[in-house]
Amino acid sequence: MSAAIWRELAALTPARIGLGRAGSALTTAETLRFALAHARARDAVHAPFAAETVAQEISALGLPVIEVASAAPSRQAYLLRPDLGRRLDAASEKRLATAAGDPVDVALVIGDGLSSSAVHAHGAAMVAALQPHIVRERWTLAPVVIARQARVALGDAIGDMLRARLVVMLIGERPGLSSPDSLGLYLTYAPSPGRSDGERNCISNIHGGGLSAGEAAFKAAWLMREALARRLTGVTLKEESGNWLAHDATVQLTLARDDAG
Amino acid sequence: MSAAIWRELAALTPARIGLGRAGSALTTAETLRFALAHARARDAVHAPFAAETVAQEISALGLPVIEVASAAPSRQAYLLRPDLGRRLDAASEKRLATAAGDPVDVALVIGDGLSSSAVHAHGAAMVAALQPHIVRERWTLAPVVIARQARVALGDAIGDMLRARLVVMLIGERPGLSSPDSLGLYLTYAPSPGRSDGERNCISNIHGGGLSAGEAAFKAAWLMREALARRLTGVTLKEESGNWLAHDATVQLTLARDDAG
Amino acid sequence: MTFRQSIGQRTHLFRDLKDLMAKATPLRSGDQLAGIAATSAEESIAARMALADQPLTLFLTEALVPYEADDVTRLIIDRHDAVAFAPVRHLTVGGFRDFLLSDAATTGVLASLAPGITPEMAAAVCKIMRNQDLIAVARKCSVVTRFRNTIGLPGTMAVRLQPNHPTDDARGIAAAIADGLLHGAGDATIGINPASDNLSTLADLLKLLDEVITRFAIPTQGCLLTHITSSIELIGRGAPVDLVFQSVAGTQAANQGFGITLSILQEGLEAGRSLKRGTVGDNVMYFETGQGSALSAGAHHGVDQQTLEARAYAVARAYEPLLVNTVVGFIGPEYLYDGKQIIRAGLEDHFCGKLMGVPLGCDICYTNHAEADQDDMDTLLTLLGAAGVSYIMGVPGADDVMLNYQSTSFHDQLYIRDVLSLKRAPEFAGWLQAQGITGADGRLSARAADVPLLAALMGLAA
Amino acid sequence: MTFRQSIGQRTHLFRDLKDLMAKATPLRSGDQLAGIAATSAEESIAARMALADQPLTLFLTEALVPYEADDVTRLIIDRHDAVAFAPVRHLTVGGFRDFLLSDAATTGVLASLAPGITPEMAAAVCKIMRNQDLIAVARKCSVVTRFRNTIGLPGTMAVRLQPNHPTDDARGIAAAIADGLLHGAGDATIGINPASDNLSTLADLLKLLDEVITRFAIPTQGCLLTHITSSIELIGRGAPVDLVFQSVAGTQAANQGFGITLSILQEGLEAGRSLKRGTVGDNVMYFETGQGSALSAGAHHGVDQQTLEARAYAVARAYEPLLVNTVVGFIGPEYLYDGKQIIRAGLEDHFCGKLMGVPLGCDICYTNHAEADQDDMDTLLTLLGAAGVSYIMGVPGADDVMLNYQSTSFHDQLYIRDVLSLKRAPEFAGWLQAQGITGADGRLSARAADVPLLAALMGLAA
Ligand code: B12
Ligand code: B12
Repeated sequence: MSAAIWRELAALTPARIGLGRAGSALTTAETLRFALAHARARDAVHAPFAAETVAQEISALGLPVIEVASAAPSRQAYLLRPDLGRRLDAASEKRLATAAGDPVDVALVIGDGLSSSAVHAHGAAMVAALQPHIVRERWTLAPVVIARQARVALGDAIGDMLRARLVVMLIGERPGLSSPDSLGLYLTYAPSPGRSDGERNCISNIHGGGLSAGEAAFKAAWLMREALARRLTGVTLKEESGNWLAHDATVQLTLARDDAG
Repeated sequence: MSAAIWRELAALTPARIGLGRAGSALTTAETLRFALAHARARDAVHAPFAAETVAQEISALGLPVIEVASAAPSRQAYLLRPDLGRRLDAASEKRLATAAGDPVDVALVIGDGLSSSAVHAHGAAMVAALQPHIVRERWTLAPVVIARQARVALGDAIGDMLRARLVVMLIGERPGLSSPDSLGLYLTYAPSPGRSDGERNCISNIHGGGLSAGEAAFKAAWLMREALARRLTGVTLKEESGNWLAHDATVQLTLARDDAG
Repeated sequence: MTFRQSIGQRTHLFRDLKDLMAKATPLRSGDQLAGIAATSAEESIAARMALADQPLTLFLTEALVPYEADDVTRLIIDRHDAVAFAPVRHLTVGGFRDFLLSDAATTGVLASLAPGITPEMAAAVCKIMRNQDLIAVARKCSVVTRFRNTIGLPGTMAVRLQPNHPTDDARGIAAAIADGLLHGAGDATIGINPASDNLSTLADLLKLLDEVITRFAIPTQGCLLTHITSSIELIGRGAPVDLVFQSVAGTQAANQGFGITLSILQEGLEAGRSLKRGTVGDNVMYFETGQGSALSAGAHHGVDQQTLEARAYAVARAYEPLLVNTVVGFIGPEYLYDGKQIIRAGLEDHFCGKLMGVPLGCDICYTNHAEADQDDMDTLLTLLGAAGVSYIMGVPGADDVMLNYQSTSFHDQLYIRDVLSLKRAPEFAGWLQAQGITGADGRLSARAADVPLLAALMGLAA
Repeated sequence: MTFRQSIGQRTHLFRDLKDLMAKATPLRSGDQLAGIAATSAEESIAARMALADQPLTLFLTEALVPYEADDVTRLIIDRHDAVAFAPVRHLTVGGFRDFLLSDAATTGVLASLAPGITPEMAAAVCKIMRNQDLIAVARKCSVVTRFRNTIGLPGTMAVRLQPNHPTDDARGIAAAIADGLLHGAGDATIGINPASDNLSTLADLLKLLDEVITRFAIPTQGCLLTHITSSIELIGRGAPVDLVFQSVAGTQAANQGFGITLSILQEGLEAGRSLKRGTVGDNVMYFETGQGSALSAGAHHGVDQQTLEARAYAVARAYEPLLVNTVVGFIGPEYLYDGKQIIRAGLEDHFCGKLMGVPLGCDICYTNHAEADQDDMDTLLTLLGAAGVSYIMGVPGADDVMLNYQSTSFHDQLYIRDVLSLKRAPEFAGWLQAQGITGADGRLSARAADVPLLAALMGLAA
């Protein structure tokens, strides 16, 4: 009976439950399964970022794109020098200065972060899922920025240069054994270098086994609207998008359309 | 009383005895003394080898010198690739081929090994201490070879090329915390690549706190004579130079002369 | 104030006390990243020698982070217990190490000393201690705390059951809780990191925890590791909060980066206590820390990360926590590069916390971008077990599927219990035995997987 | 015979069993030097997966070093105990791991299994075990040996007192022996590595050892770690030899490089036993080993160094030794690069030895050209203490002034005894207490340094 129960329970979570034991230890089979996952997750950290492909996907959504890079010259430097990953390199600064136009509501940034595979898998889908909300709320948008060797705080510099009221950073979270392709979304109101993490909001675990792009976009849109209305992000802004769903007809409409599309 | 006893006992050995305790642990003072010695011994491993200076010192003893190098291109390669430290590089092979003359009794080699400071401190002194024995025994000598990035077994190739019946390798032992400049002496009869360590003899710990050059030369000379007489070195040859001292008048003479000089 | 140390011909100069402290720290990537690490092995030893000669009282007069600019410094200095400090007041840092290792420093003596030890003193002596010293002294320290059970009794080690899920799915979380309980894990707390920040999701999770704990009368406490402001808000809304969680760091600016102040922490403490949900004690706070967080927030003031970590324990100490743990290898290789640095940091953190009288546990962990693996975790687990760590994490299969890192598993805690004869919190141990999950010896009973509890828990996960 | 393992799209191919074994080994510099290591993390895991599926019986039919060419292989195969092996005969390598960790594998079961375990089986299962597995299983193994005291009883750990001197000065050596005894070290043996090879020097040192041991009636044994042929010669000349020492390796060719053969070892055993100097047993042999020695002698046959090390234990086992220890970090970074590799190798060696029924101790050590330090040694010491290591080294201040490397100190053994409650060999413990060196609890008495023994020992050193 017990084995059947555990099969059932295990289906409820990607977590490694009901593994069985060899004495107090993990069984050989599970030990090796774990070791293999570890070998692969380590590879994911170093997988190259196909920025061009992502740029094409975004262009295909009808959005202009700018590619930038942080000041971290290599993956090794990126890993050991997060300060460099939070600054733009000189060429990128110039490019953004040229691209900057009138002030906008929102700048979307897609950064490789610690998992380029997360961005490959969910970056464009996430932007696509945000589009109907952006249209509905009539937010003005800067060109979508695709950033190499990026940390979350790189969005501050980008949003600042693009004169955006709010920056939304989509970034690869560090790869886990079971979810090597998890995307994070960070919102920062009035972005400018020096913002602290307490002044941001976060939606995390966007991937196959986590939040879907649609769900994440829904939460993000709620946060974006509140951020722009209250003129802040951070710990004083708590996500309560559930209320929204119950009360706001136009949102229900957007969602219905989104599900259909 | 106890402290006085331990001062007395400690004077009998360079070993770290009578250290005292903090609970079961070493005292802070001793812990730090140890850590400093470790930092310095690590430096000794990487100290550059002043081969030219040693060559000059040997020349000053009236002996011809050849400088060679092993196939290990760097200190890092030397440490991780002992196989390279046992082979000559191509240029050195040529130089030795040119230098080789008629068969000789003995080839002396001085190699940096793991402690160039050992060679700087005791290399030339050791050759000088061997000289009277060589003269007394009328052994013919190849040019003295000075070898960079050398392992013990590099002597096999050198002795072979120089057509020596016996090779005597003076080499820096790995540096210890208390004796970073300890020299080892290895004897191999009929040297040629492929000799095993079981086919050599060794005299070790030649340094200030260990064997003096004179003592080491005395033991070495005994082993050299036996090796050339019995046509072997290795585990079947046991050093018993003590008997020699008691029975051989010419050796007593050499020693007396040596002490005077 | 500058410091000098002569070694042979050379004299090493240190600009100020924080320079001396940083250079005396065993090498780690975070201090290199901050540009404050020693540049040679000899310089580091010289710094340790000079540091060993400084009087402990220096740390009471020479602040590493200015008193005026930093409320953590003010907390440390203003709350320093001079009476508790008196017995070691005359010592240098080096003499303090010798004292701590001596037989005179008994469990009782160390406990009464704790309020007199500032984080800087703990950090300083830590820097001149070897791994074995950190273990030998920490295991003499005893810090006991209580909520619904008793954490930290000698010979015990508790486990936080960590049943995270990437979408906070209640059934998935319940399934992981069931697995953990049946492995005898969960006495420190059943503590969920919610993926979401959504208040109604959080309220649902709190209800789930409360239901599991009360329905099965488990002598343990639940916790949601969300931002403290959310917990305060939820308490206000009547949610069943046992422990109030927050990440804390060692400087005011770093805490600001986390979106907290000391008064918010005080508010959290009072809100938690107002519910009076503890049965055997009222330690209601749970804090997490970790070397590197201040530097990561650009709030390190040029102070080395190990010292700042100890300062985070001074913050924690002020709120009488039930649990405090370093999440030692959590952030990444930019602060602790490899297994060796993670192991050393884990021992340091545990030692400093215990010496300061804080109930220190450890999330023994690493990320996939660091140079570490399960072998390193086994090593650190064994060392911390020997050092008497208060508690560790229990994550299904060691793989946290939401936070994306590897910690210790339900199996790992069984391993260390076997090897070092470590017991659970007594109330929880009694409950496990009554449920038939463990035998009288505390080992899992062969049929643990078939106990009635499982069927009942299945209901929750249905 | 080739081996394949598919992982997703990719299939990894392994040329033969020794290729599979080498690739399955956790990374170390020696296997990289030999050009036989896995080239990626995934390849290594693939090899472990394929290896886990192999039947244990494969190692009885597929020799890694050819039977015809190697007397160690012949020793292993010819002396294999099929009856002892029967209970695990049906298992794969992976199944063997599960069995070893299970509660069914009790101390008694493991002891009766030992003669049926070949070194290759031990090495294979070792490669798929984590550090914690190596500790958990080793601590269940019990190997007890006797000469003038009893080594290896559960809950005990012995210490070899290692009083080396760069010129073999008798007084210097006696002073170090005094220091060691007063620290409660020396039950495994008082064992001198003589710097010299000179037979009369060696005879003098043997007399010194004999005098110390008999004059003070110490229930322990002396040993001169010289070449076995010298010991045989000295026994012939009537010198008082307790233990006969030799370094051994895992292939015939490597042993040849050491200047020995199996029949010389047999001769040594018989010579040692002929003196009948043991009082409670006749285990007269002492062997040292260490990963990398075969490769260093160019005698590794393309087999990985961990497997060859286990084969050295098969050599040792044949001569019923009192003591066998790996000198784990002794040779240098070309075989074990850093602290991490040394720690792993130490645990592997101890596990394999114990599983094979060999009384394994460990010289926990490193050289100054390796990337390691005292913290790594503290770590390995604590892990091996938990694993139940039979004995460790006691070197004054951890610094061997003749062999030029760092081992464990008299203090280190006190540390681990305190932390893990490890006792000494009972006969020796009784003697220490009678001398007033330790109290009834086995801890050094405060006035240990003033005991009458010291004055007497002073005489020897005068
Ligand atoms: C690493 C990490 C941290 C580290 C960050 C330091 C660092 N240098 O990386 C530390 C330990 C300090 C940390 C702290 C906290 N974190 Co955090 N953290 C993560 C984690 C595990 C990985 C993040 C990642 O991969 N980022 C991608 C890389 C490329 O970004 P980066 O630029 O290198 O790193 C930045 C971000 O990680 C960011 N960050 C990290 N955590 C958080 C949390 C919030 C709310 C925000 C806005 C930003 C933020 O800070 C870093 C430095 O700028 C995620 C889980 C996940 N699966 O993503 C949780 C996660 C993002 N954190 C979370 C939380 C709740 C917190 C805390 C608020 C906990 C608390 N109660 O105090 C604190 C405070 C954060 C703050 N406001 O400053 C939640 C967010 C939930 C939500 N939806 O809002 C997550 C999803 C995990 C969880 N569910 O508990 N965290
Ligand atoms: C490292 C070492 C070893 C290693 C060598 C492997 C290696 N790759 O380095 C191992 C552990 C295998 C070893 C084994 C033995 N060693 Co040893 N070893 C040393 C040590 C500590 C350092 C040597 C050194 O720094 N060499 C310099 C570097 C640059 O040389 P290398 O080319 O890298 O390494 C070669 C030499 O070290 C040589 N070697 C090492 N030991 C011995 C011993 C003898 C007798 C010979 C001829 C050569 C030899 O073998 C290496 C490979 O070719 C010395 C002590 C010291 N202070 O020097 C003792 C030392 C040289 N060894 C000694 C002994 C007795 C032995 C053994 C005979 C012990 C035994 N009973 O079996 C064995 C067998 C040696 C042999 N015949 O093959 C004695 C020699 C005494 C004497 N005067 O003859 C010494 C002085 C230590 C001691 N007093 O116990 N040894």
